[in-house]
Amino acid sequence: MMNDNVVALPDEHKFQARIDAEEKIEPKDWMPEGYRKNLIRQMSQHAHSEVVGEQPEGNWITRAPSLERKAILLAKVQDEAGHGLYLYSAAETLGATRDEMIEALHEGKAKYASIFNYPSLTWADIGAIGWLVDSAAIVNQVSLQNTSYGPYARAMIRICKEESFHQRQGYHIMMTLMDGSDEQKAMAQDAINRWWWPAMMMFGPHDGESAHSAQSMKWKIKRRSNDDLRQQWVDQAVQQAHAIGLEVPDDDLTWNEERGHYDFGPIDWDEFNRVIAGDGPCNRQRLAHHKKAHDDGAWVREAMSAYDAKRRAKSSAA
Amino acid sequence: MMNDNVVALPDEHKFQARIDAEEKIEPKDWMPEGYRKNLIRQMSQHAHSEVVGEQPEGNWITRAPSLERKAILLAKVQDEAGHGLYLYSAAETLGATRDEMIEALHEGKAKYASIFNYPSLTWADIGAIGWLVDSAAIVNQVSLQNTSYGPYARAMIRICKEESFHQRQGYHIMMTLMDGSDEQKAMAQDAINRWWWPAMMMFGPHDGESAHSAQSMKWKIKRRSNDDLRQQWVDQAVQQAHAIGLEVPDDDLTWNEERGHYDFGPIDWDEFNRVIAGDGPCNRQRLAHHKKAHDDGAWVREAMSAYDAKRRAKSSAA
Amino acid sequence: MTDSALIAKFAVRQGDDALVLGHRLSEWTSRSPFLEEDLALTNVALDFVGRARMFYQYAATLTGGDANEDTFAYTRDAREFSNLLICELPRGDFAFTICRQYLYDAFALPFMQALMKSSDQQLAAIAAKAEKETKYHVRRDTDWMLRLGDGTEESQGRMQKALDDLWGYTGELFDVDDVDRALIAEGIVPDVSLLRDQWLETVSDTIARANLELPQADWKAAGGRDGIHTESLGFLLAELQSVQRAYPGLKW
Amino acid sequence: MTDSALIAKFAVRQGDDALVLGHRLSEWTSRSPFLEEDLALTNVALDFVGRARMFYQYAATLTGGDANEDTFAYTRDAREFSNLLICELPRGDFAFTICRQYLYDAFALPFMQALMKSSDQQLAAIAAKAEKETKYHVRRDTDWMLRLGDGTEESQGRMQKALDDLWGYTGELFDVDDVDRALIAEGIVPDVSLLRDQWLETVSDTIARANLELPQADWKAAGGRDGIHTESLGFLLAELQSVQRAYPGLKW
Repeated sequence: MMNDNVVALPDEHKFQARIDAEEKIEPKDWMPEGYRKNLIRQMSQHAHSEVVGEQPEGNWITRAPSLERKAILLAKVQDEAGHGLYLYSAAETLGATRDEMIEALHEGKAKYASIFNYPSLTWADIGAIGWLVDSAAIVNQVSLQNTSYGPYARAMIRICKEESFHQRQGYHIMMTLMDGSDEQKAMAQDAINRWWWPAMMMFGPHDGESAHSAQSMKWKIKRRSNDDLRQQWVDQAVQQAHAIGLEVPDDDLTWNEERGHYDFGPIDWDEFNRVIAGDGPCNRQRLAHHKKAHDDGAWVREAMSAYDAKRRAKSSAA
Repeated sequence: MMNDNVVALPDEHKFQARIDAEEKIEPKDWMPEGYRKNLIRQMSQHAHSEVVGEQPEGNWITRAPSLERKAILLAKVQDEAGHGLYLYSAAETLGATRDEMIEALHEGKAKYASIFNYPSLTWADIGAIGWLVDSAAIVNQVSLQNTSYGPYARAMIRICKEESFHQRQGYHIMMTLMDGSDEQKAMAQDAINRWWWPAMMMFGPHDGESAHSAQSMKWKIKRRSNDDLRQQWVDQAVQQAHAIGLEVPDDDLTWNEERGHYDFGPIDWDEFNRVIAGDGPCNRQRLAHHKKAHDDGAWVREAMSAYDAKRRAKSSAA
Repeated sequence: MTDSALIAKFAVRQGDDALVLGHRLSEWTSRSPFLEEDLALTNVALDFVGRARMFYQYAATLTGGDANEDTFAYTRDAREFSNLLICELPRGDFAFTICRQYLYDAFALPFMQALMKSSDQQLAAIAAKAEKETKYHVRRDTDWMLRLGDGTEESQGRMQKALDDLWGYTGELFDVDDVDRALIAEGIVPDVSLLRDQWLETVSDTIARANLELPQADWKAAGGRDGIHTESLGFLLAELQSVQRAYPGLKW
Repeated sequence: MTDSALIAKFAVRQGDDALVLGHRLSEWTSRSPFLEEDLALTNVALDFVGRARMFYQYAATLTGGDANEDTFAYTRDAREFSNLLICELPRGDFAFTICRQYLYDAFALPFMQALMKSSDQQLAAIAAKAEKETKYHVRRDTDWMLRLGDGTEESQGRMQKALDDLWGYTGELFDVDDVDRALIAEGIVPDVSLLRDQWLETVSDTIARANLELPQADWKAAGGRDGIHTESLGFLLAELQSVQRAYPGLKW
């Protein structure tokens, strides 16, 4: 037992040295158990977010107000399912199975982006989600393109390419609404009013209060701090909002000449914690929806296994 | 065995004598087996018609274009469920159980009015059903108010009172549409185009070809012939149609001065037989819908029995 | 806001509750476990649609102009609807429908009784009619709670799940906002927050008699009065308003 | 009717088939048995929506005026929609969706191949794109037919029920009316009635390989081309058109 510890230490040093040298860690490389666990947590949470994120948007596919928007939205949601797949696969390289990850989701052990616990109530929400939520995701994901774990970094590169389309499409919906009737403008403003703060919260707690941050930064699972990423996003989103005549629902928002950044008001961390803990407007629906689809599909998955088993038996008998 | 027959004959004579004297037969009275069977068939078919008839109309409750119409339609469908109950109860006085009757329906052994195998596709169909279908039902039911079986006759009297409301409400929908926009007028005309002939068929085959007619007339289970009732209905419905500017979809329709009735074109008995046999547009949906509701409700009915059994056990223990 | 604008807002909220809950009930028509229940559920649906009409009609007279009962029902979108979330949740199975109805009606009874004392004659009159119906509804719901809670293992399981799923939506019944506060101050509407203890006592008693457990989780969903709904309301309204929206401005 | 009016009518029919079937497929998004299939079904839905757009766009250029692809999708009611009934049936379980898709795509493949030879260049071009997608769809559907037909007892039972429930809706695929006849005569569209034997052969073969039985009942439902639909289409359109109907005439 003692021996294990003694042996492990040089490995950890070597591992950290590789990280520090910006080398990519690959699935078969030695890695500390904490690194593996942390990565699985982070990647499966990211995968679940893509999958659960299908729900608020999928909610509007059948009601999209033009065929072009419908097609774009279908393609977007399809991309999200694809991103979920990349990420589950990347997490699987670390020994976690998809079944385990889904079970952890259903049991409430694994999280997903808390923003998807808010309802999409109007067509403008599809614009706001694409614009604000996807742009927040991109800011975060761009920083992860050079995360230390190879499969994760490569998944991020693929995902970022597609997300930037989504972000532009979302913004285009908002632009079109702001260029439309008074009702449409009001709809767009209402959407940013509701999605702005949840999007701000997507970057997580302040750096000092983030549970996993310090170690994750050291391991380069995370590359930039929550507050840093949030500031970058605010600076770009505020300008985009103003460019099309949207007001940002933050009375404290001011340009800080000295910092070269926007100052913004305090985030309601009580709400954040409440939603994370499961008490957001849609947490129950989201989980129940995912679980129902999974349960309803059990017979299909069983049939596939049975069919494969029959085929294998036949081909080995032949 | 022989004895039974010999004994039965005077009973049958006595029975027919009572019928001929317009006496009402009551549940505990002696009656021929054929009379009982025929009545159960006719009454359960009538009950099923009320119940299945909830479907094409229920289909529009959630979409009724005004709250007043929604309330009227809810009340109407509620009445129909009530009529179903009267009729099942009346049939039960003859020893048939509701479960048996429902089973016969699900197995396709018992019929229901074949007109409910047509889909209700627009709001105007709710007008057309109320006006044409309910008025056809009334013409038939009025004649049954003095049918020979007491419970049936009494059920008919209650039902007729309510149906006349329904008929007026349906006609009022049509009137309102014909008084409205071009689209509404077209919608009303389209509805009569589709419902006219199925309503004509509601009276059943021509007298010569009706399987049960002769004996039923003798037993006064039926009081007037199919063709007779149909003619009465046509005469009134044509005038009502013309009064609000609707065309009747029958090129052969002409007023016959001599007969004092409208002559009308030939009925498509092939279609009638096809729909009766189960191959109408909605036969499968109607039965599947009824069966699904029944199956989905099985646990509720079981829970009720279990609860009642527990209560009985408690009260007998006390 | 003027008093009459406040009262109109209150009346629309009540109308929305009744219309949306009535809609969910009416979805049972031809789909109930047996015919007597089909008739009963349709009848209760009709009561709620009738209640919606009374509240909307009153709101229409207060707001004036061209508004009538149908304006409220058919020309507002989900963000403008102000019903409580509990009223809009999809109908679920029969257990869910019964539990929702019981939890709501057990609130509606003391609420309508208190509203009968409103200094506003019209609200008091509507409440009096609703109260009569609600008495019958509560009796009916309670019977079902007992029968299904204390029926079979399956029915008990379904009822407990329904209760647990619904519980967090009951908190909103007792929320009071500025609109309410202004009207409460003038004796026009009752303070619903004061009705919670009585409701909880009644409900706890029924739940215990029904062999069910009072849900312990203290989550709470809210937002309906401000138009922050669940995603299900948009679909409900798409259906409810479809004919009116496709052919706007006509008489039917 | 002029040729171009007839062609427009044909194009709208094809657009309606694709839109309505695509809608039913899109209802699976986030509801599939597993993630790969969610992606696949969403992708197939997208193919059909894309197909609808091509046909509607062509119809819009033929009819002229203000019509565009959205005019056809969003401003007609159920009686004006001309899709085949098989396309509109509610999605049912996964077995129903797979069987419907297989039966339809197995028709669409020879149909699009024949339409590629149309003397109308635009129709031929749309058909060429649809044919490529359909090849992939049929391969995918066939795989599923085999896996679910020859999977477990439950999957086989569900598949057989789905086949039986769908069978009577396949006859309409091969119906020809006056619009078709006029266009067939000019070599603009293929005679679908001639495709039935080939279709039946392909389908029978797959059904046999999938360990399922060819339905024997010879009932037939039809009416879609004349706007005589099942009652489900009205609800589908209420949802599909809800935003456009609530806010008519705007850009989105």
